[in-house]
Amino acid sequence: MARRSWFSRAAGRSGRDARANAERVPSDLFEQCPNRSCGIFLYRKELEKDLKVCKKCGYHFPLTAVERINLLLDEGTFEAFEFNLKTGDPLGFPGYRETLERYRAKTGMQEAIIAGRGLVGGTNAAICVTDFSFLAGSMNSVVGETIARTLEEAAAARAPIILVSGSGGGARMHEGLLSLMQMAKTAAALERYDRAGMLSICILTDYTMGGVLASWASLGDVILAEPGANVGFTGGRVAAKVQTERPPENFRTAEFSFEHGMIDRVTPRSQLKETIARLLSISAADKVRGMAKR
Amino acid sequence: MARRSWFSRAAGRSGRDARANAERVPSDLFEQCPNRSCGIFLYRKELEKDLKVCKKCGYHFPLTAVERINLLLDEGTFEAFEFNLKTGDPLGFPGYRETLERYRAKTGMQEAIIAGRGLVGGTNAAICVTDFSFLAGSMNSVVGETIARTLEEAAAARAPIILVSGSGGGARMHEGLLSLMQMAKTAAALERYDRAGMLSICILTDYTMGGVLASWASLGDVILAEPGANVGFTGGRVAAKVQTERPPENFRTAEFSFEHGMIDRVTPRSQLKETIARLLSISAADKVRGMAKR
Amino acid sequence: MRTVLSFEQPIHDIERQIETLRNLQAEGGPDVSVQIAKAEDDLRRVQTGIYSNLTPWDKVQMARHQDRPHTLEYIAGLAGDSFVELHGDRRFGDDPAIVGGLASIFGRSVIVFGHQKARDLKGRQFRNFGSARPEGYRKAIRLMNLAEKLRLPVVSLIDTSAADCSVGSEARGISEAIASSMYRMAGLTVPVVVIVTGEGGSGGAIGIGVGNHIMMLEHAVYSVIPPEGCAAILWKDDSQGDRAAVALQLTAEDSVRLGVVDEIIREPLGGAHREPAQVISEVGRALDAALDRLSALSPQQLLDHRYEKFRRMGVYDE
Amino acid sequence: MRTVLSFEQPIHDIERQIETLRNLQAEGGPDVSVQIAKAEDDLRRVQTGIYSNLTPWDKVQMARHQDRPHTLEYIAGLAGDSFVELHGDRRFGDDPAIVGGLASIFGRSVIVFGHQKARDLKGRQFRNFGSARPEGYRKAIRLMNLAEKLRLPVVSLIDTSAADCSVGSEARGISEAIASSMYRMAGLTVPVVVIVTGEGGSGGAIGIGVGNHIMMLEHAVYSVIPPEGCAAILWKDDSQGDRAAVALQLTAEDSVRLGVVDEIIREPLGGAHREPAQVISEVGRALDAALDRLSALSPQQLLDHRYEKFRRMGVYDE
Ligand SMILES: [Zn+2]
Ligand SMILES: [Zn+2]
Repeated sequence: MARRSWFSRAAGRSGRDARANAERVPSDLFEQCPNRSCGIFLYRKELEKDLKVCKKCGYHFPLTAVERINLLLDEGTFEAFEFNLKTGDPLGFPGYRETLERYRAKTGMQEAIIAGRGLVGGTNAAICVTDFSFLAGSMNSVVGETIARTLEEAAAARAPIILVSGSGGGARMHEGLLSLMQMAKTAAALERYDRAGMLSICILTDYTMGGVLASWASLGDVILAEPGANVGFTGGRVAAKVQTERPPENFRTAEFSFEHGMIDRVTPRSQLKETIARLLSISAADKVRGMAKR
Repeated sequence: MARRSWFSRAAGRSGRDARANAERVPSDLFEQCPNRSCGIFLYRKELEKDLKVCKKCGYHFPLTAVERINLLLDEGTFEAFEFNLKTGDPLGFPGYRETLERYRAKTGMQEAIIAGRGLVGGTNAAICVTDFSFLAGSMNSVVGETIARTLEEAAAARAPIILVSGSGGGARMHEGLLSLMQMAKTAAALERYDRAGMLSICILTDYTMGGVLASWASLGDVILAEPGANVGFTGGRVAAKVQTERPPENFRTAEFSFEHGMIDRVTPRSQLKETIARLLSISAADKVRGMAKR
Repeated sequence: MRTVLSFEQPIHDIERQIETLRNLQAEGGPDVSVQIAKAEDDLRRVQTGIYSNLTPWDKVQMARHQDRPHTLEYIAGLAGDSFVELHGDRRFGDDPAIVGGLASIFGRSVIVFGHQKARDLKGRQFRNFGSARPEGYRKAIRLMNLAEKLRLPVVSLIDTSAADCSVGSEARGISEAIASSMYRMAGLTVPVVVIVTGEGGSGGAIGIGVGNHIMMLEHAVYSVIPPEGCAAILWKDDSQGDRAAVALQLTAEDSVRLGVVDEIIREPLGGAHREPAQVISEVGRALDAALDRLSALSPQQLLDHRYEKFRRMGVYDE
Repeated sequence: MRTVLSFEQPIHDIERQIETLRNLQAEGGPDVSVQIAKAEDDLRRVQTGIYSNLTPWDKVQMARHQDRPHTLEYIAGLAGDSFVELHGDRRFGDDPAIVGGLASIFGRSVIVFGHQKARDLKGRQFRNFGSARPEGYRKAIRLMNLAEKLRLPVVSLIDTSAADCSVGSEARGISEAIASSMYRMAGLTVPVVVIVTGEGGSGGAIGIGVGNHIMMLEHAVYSVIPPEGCAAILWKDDSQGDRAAVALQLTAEDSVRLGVVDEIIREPLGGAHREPAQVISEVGRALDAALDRLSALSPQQLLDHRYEKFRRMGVYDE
């Protein structure tokens, strides 16, 4: 795959600044690495060629859902599932409509998720990607429903599924109990999907927290995470109140999760597609030589 | 159940002295508690009335398999399964035949296990008991085969099963690889038994170690253990060589296993039968009110 | 001494007044029986007024009331001596914040589990304030597997402010444990009844909340986030829990309207903590009726019924 | 420098002699080609003599030889770049003493796992000398579940002196983990091939040893107890491992005779560590043939075949 132009379709949006503390130098040409102990200015074109990974420290800049799909899928093969689900405001929650409008304007997305199908290294797969830049990628009714429907589509097509989480927001507060129930809905949908016998792969990107980590993002057959991604049940603020043990340096990161056996691999962005392609290829290979079918 | 005479059928054999360090005062009337920090002399008749539990410190004296069956089963209901399996010497192992003869003479048993069926609080159940006093209750071909057959009998009769371990010897060295394979055989037999949907209960008594703990004794739906029972993968001697962490006070005991979530309850001998009876009664109850049958 | 919530103060005042009058009478004072009768009328009127007009925030207080019956009290009340508690996740430890085991309720064998809170300080620490660790959910999964094997219905009692988020719980995978527990629960082919008895606190609650029939006590709450946390996010002020409680729609009525809860179990006047025996018996009746209904379904129907139920949850336009 | 076992000394001596002669010739000395040819004949004769008459204790040394190919080398040799290693038990940690993942071997997709030893000190410590902790067996169980879900055959490579028995492994249930791993393996409805490549050490080995077809390398050993431990019990002298090795009947031939092992994979002259590529390719051929045969069986037949196989193991009179 020619990597030079892979980002061209998604240019213009620089994504969120996940760890920003350093001052940003506004520039069309340069972007500063937000890693505190780095802070290097990166030539934007080069950064995009490097898949938005800092060439000095390896910091993985956030990707939008579209960028993520371009990263993972074979060029030109993505076909979005148009479920046409429109976000409601079932609780009449204070400021929810305005918040949605703001994020829609900012991101150009209608919701925090994109779903569809395409090829990965030549193997057909379904894919869902949640996008941190839309309301922290939080899971509401539409996000949960989209995942459930995509799982049902994938099961019917006997296709493997890739679930990419950029869901730092967990279950979305603004839809109250209905967001919480999406945890159960997506877990149940995965349980049903698994009966079809196809591979599920979860990719945890920065951030993946709360109700999303505690549902579909932890239930893949294989779980990969990008280096340095924040991955945890609760965010720092909430937890600070209740901590008695001193947390380790890498607490609630991909590396911490790996050390504790929760994820299969911490995979740099440059190797992500290839790793997934190998997994899909093995799991989708003609199994007749190996197996009697049920 | 009248407890006064429950031991009369099994009198005469005082069992092994598991922790003996103190001198024994030979006496027909008294037995000394082998618990180092106790050492009280107990009036034998009273000790038997107390189910062979030291009235001062609670030390659980070992029971033979026959005593165990008398403890757990409703009086007069035990019916032994006569599989008539005769121990072989497939390896021509040094001293094995002599060792077997010695234990047969000492215990009056042919092998380290008794199997059969009976009622527990009125509920029908299959039961296997391994006896520490016969070659440390170690598992050989006959022990493994007896457990597998009993599980098959129980599955066919749709009866729950009680597996009592007094297997301090783990897999019996004298039958080499064949003893090791009994671990797999009994695990496989339990796997198959579980498909019948009946309750399995394991009772861990002093000692339960090695290949027995690492197979059927850890696979019951419910696992109970007697207080103070030594329960562990390896014995002290082997482990001493490799330990780097300092083991806790109660290392490799029933209480240690409980603390670490490996067993359901540490149950004093006096409550064992009642606990099992309740479990069997619930699991065997007419479930038609609660459930559609498959 | 009983804990008195702020909105209960008028009731508490009248109760003390009645007590004073009774003591007066008992000590041979003047006949105040008329006054007592009047005060008792007042009490009923004030109670009815207060409890039929509780704000969502009042309900949060009620749901958290430490005198409410807790899971083991429900089990003791419904199963009596038949209950055998099982312990341990067979992996790492036993979590006292989730209890469970085999029980016979109204002659029906069940697997029952739920969050466990306590009242005294020592007990609350032991129970980790009802906040379950990974081992708790893994013990629940063990019990679900046992229910599936024995073909026994599952009863899950929810009462937790949140799952434990300590360093240890993160390290041992609290997220994985909650996710796997929901996953397992979704795949059961036996009837599953869920009852929110007190606090239905976010992921910690739904972790054992995937049932065919979901009931909620009248003054219980069920929420995606604690109101204080919600207020902290919305208004940078965690003292505005009362406003957030309104916004979150976390009461039993709200939960029914949102299509999440099927049935509300009424509490005695003044709440479950006033008449524990009565509310336990109400719970038993509702549970028995629910299991009666579900027992008509086949294993596949139970699986599909539960799946469709959760599959429908959520609001969106198409 | 290569490790030289005591019984290999005569071979080593001749090899050094040949090397000396060759160096002499290379430096322009007298023509010693006849002497070299003779020495090479000697070498073959001595090798054949030694390796066809290894004592059980020699085989124990061979099986433990640190230059033998280890699990990841077998996988790399057979699966090449297709192998994706998976990590973690999703409960507590990742155990480097058991490795595994998805792989394609001769175009066939499989789940493969096995004990992992290492050669250098750091690597050996990292791999805990191939002694698996509970997390290793639980990772294997995860992989078995994945094999069952994806309908892929399972390949298990055994090479461990024993399971880990540290305080931590006892605390986290090494016994439970081994038992559950055998239990899960027994219940698989996909083909399972087990290969003892080096040390088949008691519970640590059988924990991942429940297969439809069980193969063993020519110089591997499979035993209920380490010979030294056996000697310590029998004769209170752990230096008599050689005697105990005879008594335990732990060679590949013994294991076949006892009805435990189905097939012996021959090693190159001098052992697997002399020609790793050759032995890996032999293992591949035997594995492929075994999976070809097993692929004819239905899921239920595979389950029954494995059950009957282990059900028959054991010797007794009736
Ligand atoms: Zn950088
Ligand atoms: Zn004593």
